Amino acid sequence: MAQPEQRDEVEMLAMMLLIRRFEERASQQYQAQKIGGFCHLYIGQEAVVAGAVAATRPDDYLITAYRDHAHALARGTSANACMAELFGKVTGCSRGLGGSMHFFDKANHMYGGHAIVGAHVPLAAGMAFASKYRKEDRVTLCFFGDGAINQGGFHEALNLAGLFKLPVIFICENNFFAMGTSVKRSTSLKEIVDRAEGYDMPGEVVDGMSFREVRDKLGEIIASIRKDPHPAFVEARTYRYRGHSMSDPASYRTKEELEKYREEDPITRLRAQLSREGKLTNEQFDKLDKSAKEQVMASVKFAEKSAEPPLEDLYKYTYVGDGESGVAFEESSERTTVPARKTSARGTASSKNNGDSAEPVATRSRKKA
Amino acid sequence: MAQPEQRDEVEMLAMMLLIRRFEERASQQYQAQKIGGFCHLYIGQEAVVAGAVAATRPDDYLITAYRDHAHALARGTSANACMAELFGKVTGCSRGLGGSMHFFDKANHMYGGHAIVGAHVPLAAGMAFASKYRKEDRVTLCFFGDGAINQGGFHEALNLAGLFKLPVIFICENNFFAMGTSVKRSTSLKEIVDRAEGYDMPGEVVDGMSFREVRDKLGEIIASIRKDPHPAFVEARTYRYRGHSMSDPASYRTKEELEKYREEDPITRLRAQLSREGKLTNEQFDKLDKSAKEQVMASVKFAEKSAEPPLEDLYKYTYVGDGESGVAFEESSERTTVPARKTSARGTASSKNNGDSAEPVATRSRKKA
Amino acid sequence: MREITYRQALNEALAEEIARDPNVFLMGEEVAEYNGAYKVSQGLLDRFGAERIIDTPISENGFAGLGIGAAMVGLRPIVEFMTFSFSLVAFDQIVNNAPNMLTMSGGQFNIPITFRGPNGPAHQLGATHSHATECLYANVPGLKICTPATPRDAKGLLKTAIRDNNPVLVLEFELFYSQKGQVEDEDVDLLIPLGEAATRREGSDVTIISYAQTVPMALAAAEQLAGEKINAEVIDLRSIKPLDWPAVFASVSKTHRVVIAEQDRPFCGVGAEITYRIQQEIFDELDAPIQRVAQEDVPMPYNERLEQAVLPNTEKIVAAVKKIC
Amino acid sequence: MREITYRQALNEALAEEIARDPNVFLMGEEVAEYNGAYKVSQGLLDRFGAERIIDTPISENGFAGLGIGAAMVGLRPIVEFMTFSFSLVAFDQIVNNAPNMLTMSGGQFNIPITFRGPNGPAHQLGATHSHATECLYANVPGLKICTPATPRDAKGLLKTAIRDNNPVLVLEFELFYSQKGQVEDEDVDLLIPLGEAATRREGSDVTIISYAQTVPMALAAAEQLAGEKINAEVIDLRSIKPLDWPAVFASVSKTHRVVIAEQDRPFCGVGAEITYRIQQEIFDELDAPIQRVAQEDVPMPYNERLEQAVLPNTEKIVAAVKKIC
Ligand SMILES: Cc1ncc(C[n+]2csc(CCOP(=O)(O)OP(=O)(O)O)c2C)c(N)n1
Ligand SMILES: Cc1ncc(C[n+]2csc(CCOP(=O)(O)OP(=O)(O)O)c2C)c(N)n1
Ligand SMILES: [Mg+2]
Ligand SMILES: [Mg+2]
Repeated sequence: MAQPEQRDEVEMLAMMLLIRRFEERASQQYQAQKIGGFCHLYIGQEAVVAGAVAATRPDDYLITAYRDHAHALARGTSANACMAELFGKVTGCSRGLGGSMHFFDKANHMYGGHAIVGAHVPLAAGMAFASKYRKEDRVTLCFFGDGAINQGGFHEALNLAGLFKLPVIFICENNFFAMGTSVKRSTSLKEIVDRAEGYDMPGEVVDGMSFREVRDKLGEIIASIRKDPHPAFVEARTYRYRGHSMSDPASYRTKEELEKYREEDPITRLRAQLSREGKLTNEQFDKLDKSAKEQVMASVKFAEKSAEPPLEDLYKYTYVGDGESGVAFEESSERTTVPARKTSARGTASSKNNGDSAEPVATRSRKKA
Repeated sequence: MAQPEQRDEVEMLAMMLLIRRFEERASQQYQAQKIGGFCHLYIGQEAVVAGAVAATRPDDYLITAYRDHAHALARGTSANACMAELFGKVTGCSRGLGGSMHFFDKANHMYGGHAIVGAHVPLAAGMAFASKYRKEDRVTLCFFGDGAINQGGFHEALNLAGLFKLPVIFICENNFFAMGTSVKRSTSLKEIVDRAEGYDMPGEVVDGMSFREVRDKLGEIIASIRKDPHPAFVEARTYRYRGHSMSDPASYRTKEELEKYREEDPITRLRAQLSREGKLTNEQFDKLDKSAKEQVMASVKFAEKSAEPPLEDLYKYTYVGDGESGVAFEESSERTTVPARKTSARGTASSKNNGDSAEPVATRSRKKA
Repeated sequence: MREITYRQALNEALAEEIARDPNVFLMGEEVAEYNGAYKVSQGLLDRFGAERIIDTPISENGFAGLGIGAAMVGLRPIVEFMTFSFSLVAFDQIVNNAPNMLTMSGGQFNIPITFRGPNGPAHQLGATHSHATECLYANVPGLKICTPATPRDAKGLLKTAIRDNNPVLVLEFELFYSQKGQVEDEDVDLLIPLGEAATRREGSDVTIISYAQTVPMALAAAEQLAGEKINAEVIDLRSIKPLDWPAVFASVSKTHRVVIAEQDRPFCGVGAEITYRIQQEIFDELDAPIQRVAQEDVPMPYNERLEQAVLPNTEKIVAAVKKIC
Repeated sequence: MREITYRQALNEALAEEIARDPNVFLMGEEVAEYNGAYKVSQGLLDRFGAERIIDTPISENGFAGLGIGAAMVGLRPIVEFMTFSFSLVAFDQIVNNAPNMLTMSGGQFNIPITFRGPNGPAHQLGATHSHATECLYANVPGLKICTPATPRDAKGLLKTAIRDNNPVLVLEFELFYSQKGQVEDEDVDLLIPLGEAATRREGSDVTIISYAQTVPMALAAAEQLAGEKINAEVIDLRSIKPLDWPAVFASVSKTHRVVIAEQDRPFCGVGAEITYRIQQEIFDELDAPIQRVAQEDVPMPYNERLEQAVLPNTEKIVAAVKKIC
């Protein structure tokens, strides 16, 4: 597989910065009680989703658990739409009905935001099943935590994926804790990646603090899957700097452990690599960071100004009517710009079946009716 | 571990004959519409349960799926109580309320007969948990089919057993089919036994058509577990001669395949071994077989003569009252004799904590109240 | 019109919809090579091939979820549960993922999936295999539920369910599979709307509300009552959600007396809901308390006589009617 | 008596029963080292050790089943669900194994297990995390269900549940955990029987039937109505199964008007069941249709205003009362 171009890396660094700044601001807004419910931050894990998204086409399917802000942002959902969702506003990516744990963005192929641990893993198998059924070369990326692998649904989905040779990558974001339970207290496995063996799929460990390693390893796997559909398993070792959710002081971990990981900070690391290679000056970095901060600040304003969903929305989304189907969220015109993720034509992307052209026949024809 | 004495082997051969004759008669009675619901026969698999039971103490816990007649018989439930259960009579081992798929016999430590595929595997973990909690050296035997390993509950239970080091043996009776689905169409594993690895427990394949191999391998595992509690996984390769249930013509298999397995018939094999070793004459064998047939014939008469459960029983078993707990089935005085399974003092059975002396404190004191 | 079995009617519905729309496929345990545990999918593998008629391992939670995921990206899966008693291991998928997705995504993801298979007590299958799940699923907003009682409804409701853009449960009944009834010829595209009840017998003295298993019982009860000069109207709900309230209210406003014959368990069952709605909407039309005939509130016993005592039947319906007429 | 929180009351109940009976143990996600996701089990690990306060992986189906298996052989597990929304992945264990075992075994195996944890919508947790499960479980024969609304009931009902020889669900409420109330001193062995409702306020004009979340709403509604010369009686059911029918019938026979304030979803919910039973048993006592105030029948939205619109509240109860008074 061709190496992604340099521009992509700077863009992805910008993306990681946007995620970091977004989460910091979300934390602050949560404390200011502008955000309700549960709120799980991704700070520290940015290289995983950024690396993965850098290795995929925009039309590949992506699905994740409840720690999902970053996955939406990385997919191209605007900070505005994300922050507005946290605020429960109608301009949010789930129209204010989903909340922090249930981000969706159909147009950007972000299939949620799922809050029952493990329960979205079968959904990912289904999305991959659909690609194979339609003979598309899309890949499905399914993210989940180290705590999810002990759920029955995970096992069933991996067995089905192995058996049916589905084009799906199961990406375990191993941050070593499920709430306060460390991996060694939750699984009888020696290493999480060993789970792959039992399902007839290749397994890889990647350093989830390294953008480049995640991107490159996933790039290889994706190339292989596009050629000949099969599932794969990736254990990305990473760390969340914050507590499990906003209400968790994380007293089950030591300061030293956290400090150790902070030294490997994914943003600092990629920045250093790019500087060393002469691809990024300090000035340029500061500009990126400033832009990220501005976008996030603007997103708070946007969210504040946005309207609540109207009361009629209560009944609007329980059922779709005859001849209707789900309608993709369309962002308001006030959308601020996210660093545009350019997708190169690299990989084995077939021109016939990528992008939205593969929308299901029935749904389309029904829309017209 | 000491080799079981010769007498045991003849007894266990008698037991296997009893199972075989019982199932043949059950089949006939089902066709005569004396038996309702579903009915799954064990013919061909006798060496698995017989070998396992020969290696265990009577107070070890045993639990299985819906193909359970043999497991009850092997545990010492009388043919009368088993046949009466199939007839739905009050003298049945579940008082006529359970039926073919739900045989229970508390006094003989037979914990069911469970008909939701995979759902009893967590129960087995719980029984083993209780032994360990009470510091008993009991082992739990959990039988299930090759089809059950793809259920989420199976995965969760094995992970818990591995993590908590529970004294339980998961015995997969691999008869190569789950209804009409062959193993290679149901699991992504190359070999079922490989599943063990992912749960930090030893795995063994045994020839499920060989009584001695099953007994000896299980004997070793049990000795190891009694010394230091841990789970284990056994794949017993066997074959069911009949269809999945009485309504299945089993047209998904070839006559040749069936004939191949019939040549390894577990009863014929053990008989031949014993004859060869001068431990069993043809005459003795015929006597055993005659006795088995007579017991089974008598059990049909017993079941026919027995009363239906009274209508009041409908409401009797939805809840137990305050101060009550479940009451073990007591067989009618008309019980015919099953070859008494003598348990030698072999193994590491501690005299302090075996047998019924370990009944829970609370339940006992409450019974008195 | 011609006479075919309920099984054949379902089989035709599956075949027609799979033929009509390339996004429709059938998945479940033993649906393909075995031709269905109850032979509902007989011949479909031969006709449509292994890409569209798909055998699964015993992993209800997994393949129900797989179906929902496939539906998120535009396929229209039909997922067979060998019986709905086994759907309980997939409960979270059916209750959390399928019906919530549309709301949670702010309207972006509808889930056009059909879950089908036999539901409710059949004959001596015991406590684990006899669950009537309609009231459990009816509690969940976002699901639709229908319960065909005739071959014609089996075909027409299943076809409609498959074309519906929401998750629909088609709850069949095992002991109906071999029963025959009149169904339109094969060239008719038979679609019966969800949410329309059918009046199976007109009457003036009492309304017997029934569905699925209890429809023939209600009709037999009405015949018996006719001999005693009680003229019963029999309604077959056909759909539990949406439920045809106008039809129910119209009948009750005529008869002023109601017996509900339901096949599920009573506590928080379908009969309870219908009672609430009737008394709430047309309180003054009621001349007597609504009676329900449901299962006894006990786990299902295996013994045949006891099982019969648990189940609703014609005699119990007759007795309930006589209590108020 | 002294004032303690609902959380503290639950904590004391757990501690007392674990101390009292060596067969009792507590198991669940984060119950031990983390001291409970909602701190209900605070301090128990320190006091009783890791053999009796047991952290599990995220495997609800597995550890619910493990608990049931342990109960089959005489232990008395307390299984915590972090919330009952997560019990849906363990639904089959709770519905098939726990309550059926006694019948299926012909009376040999009772299952003395307690499932507990917060139930129902809390605050802006969205559709997956807001399930009110009481009506789903109440449909299942063999289960018992209680819903403490005060610290005193939390302690007394939980202790009784743990000693019960049947499977009992103790459905708590997250937003009550920090609320305070009067509870007997620690040396009192406080046992409140399952199946006994409490009259929280006497009245003569209308009976408001409430439980769990809706009890304070019902009381506030009664206060408000008192200002308008409507004297409401407020019943707190405390147990959903067994339900205290005599208390309900006695109150309704006095007031002749009923509003049911329930926190679950309406269709086949608890209110539907209560309505059926009231009209069936004391039809002539009813002077007006029974009104229910339940959730709107939609998946729970995240937005706070919309969530409030879905939930029952004091104003809705007042409005329902005024409709019939
Ligand atoms: C079925 C279920 N059980 C429990 C929870 C509560 N819960 C939410 S997140 C979480 C920990 C998950 O940890 P992990 O999978 O490692 O993901 P991480 O939070 O580390 O990203 C738990 C227990 C839930 N949401 N769903
Ligand atoms: C959850 C669930 N799904 C489906 C079934 C229907 N069913 C009963 S037995 C069976 C096959 C099981 O095969 P296996 O585990 O290999 O056991 P065997 O019959 O070979 O002994 C199936 C699909 C069930 N009882 N429970
Ligand atoms: Mg984690
Ligand atoms: Mg098998």
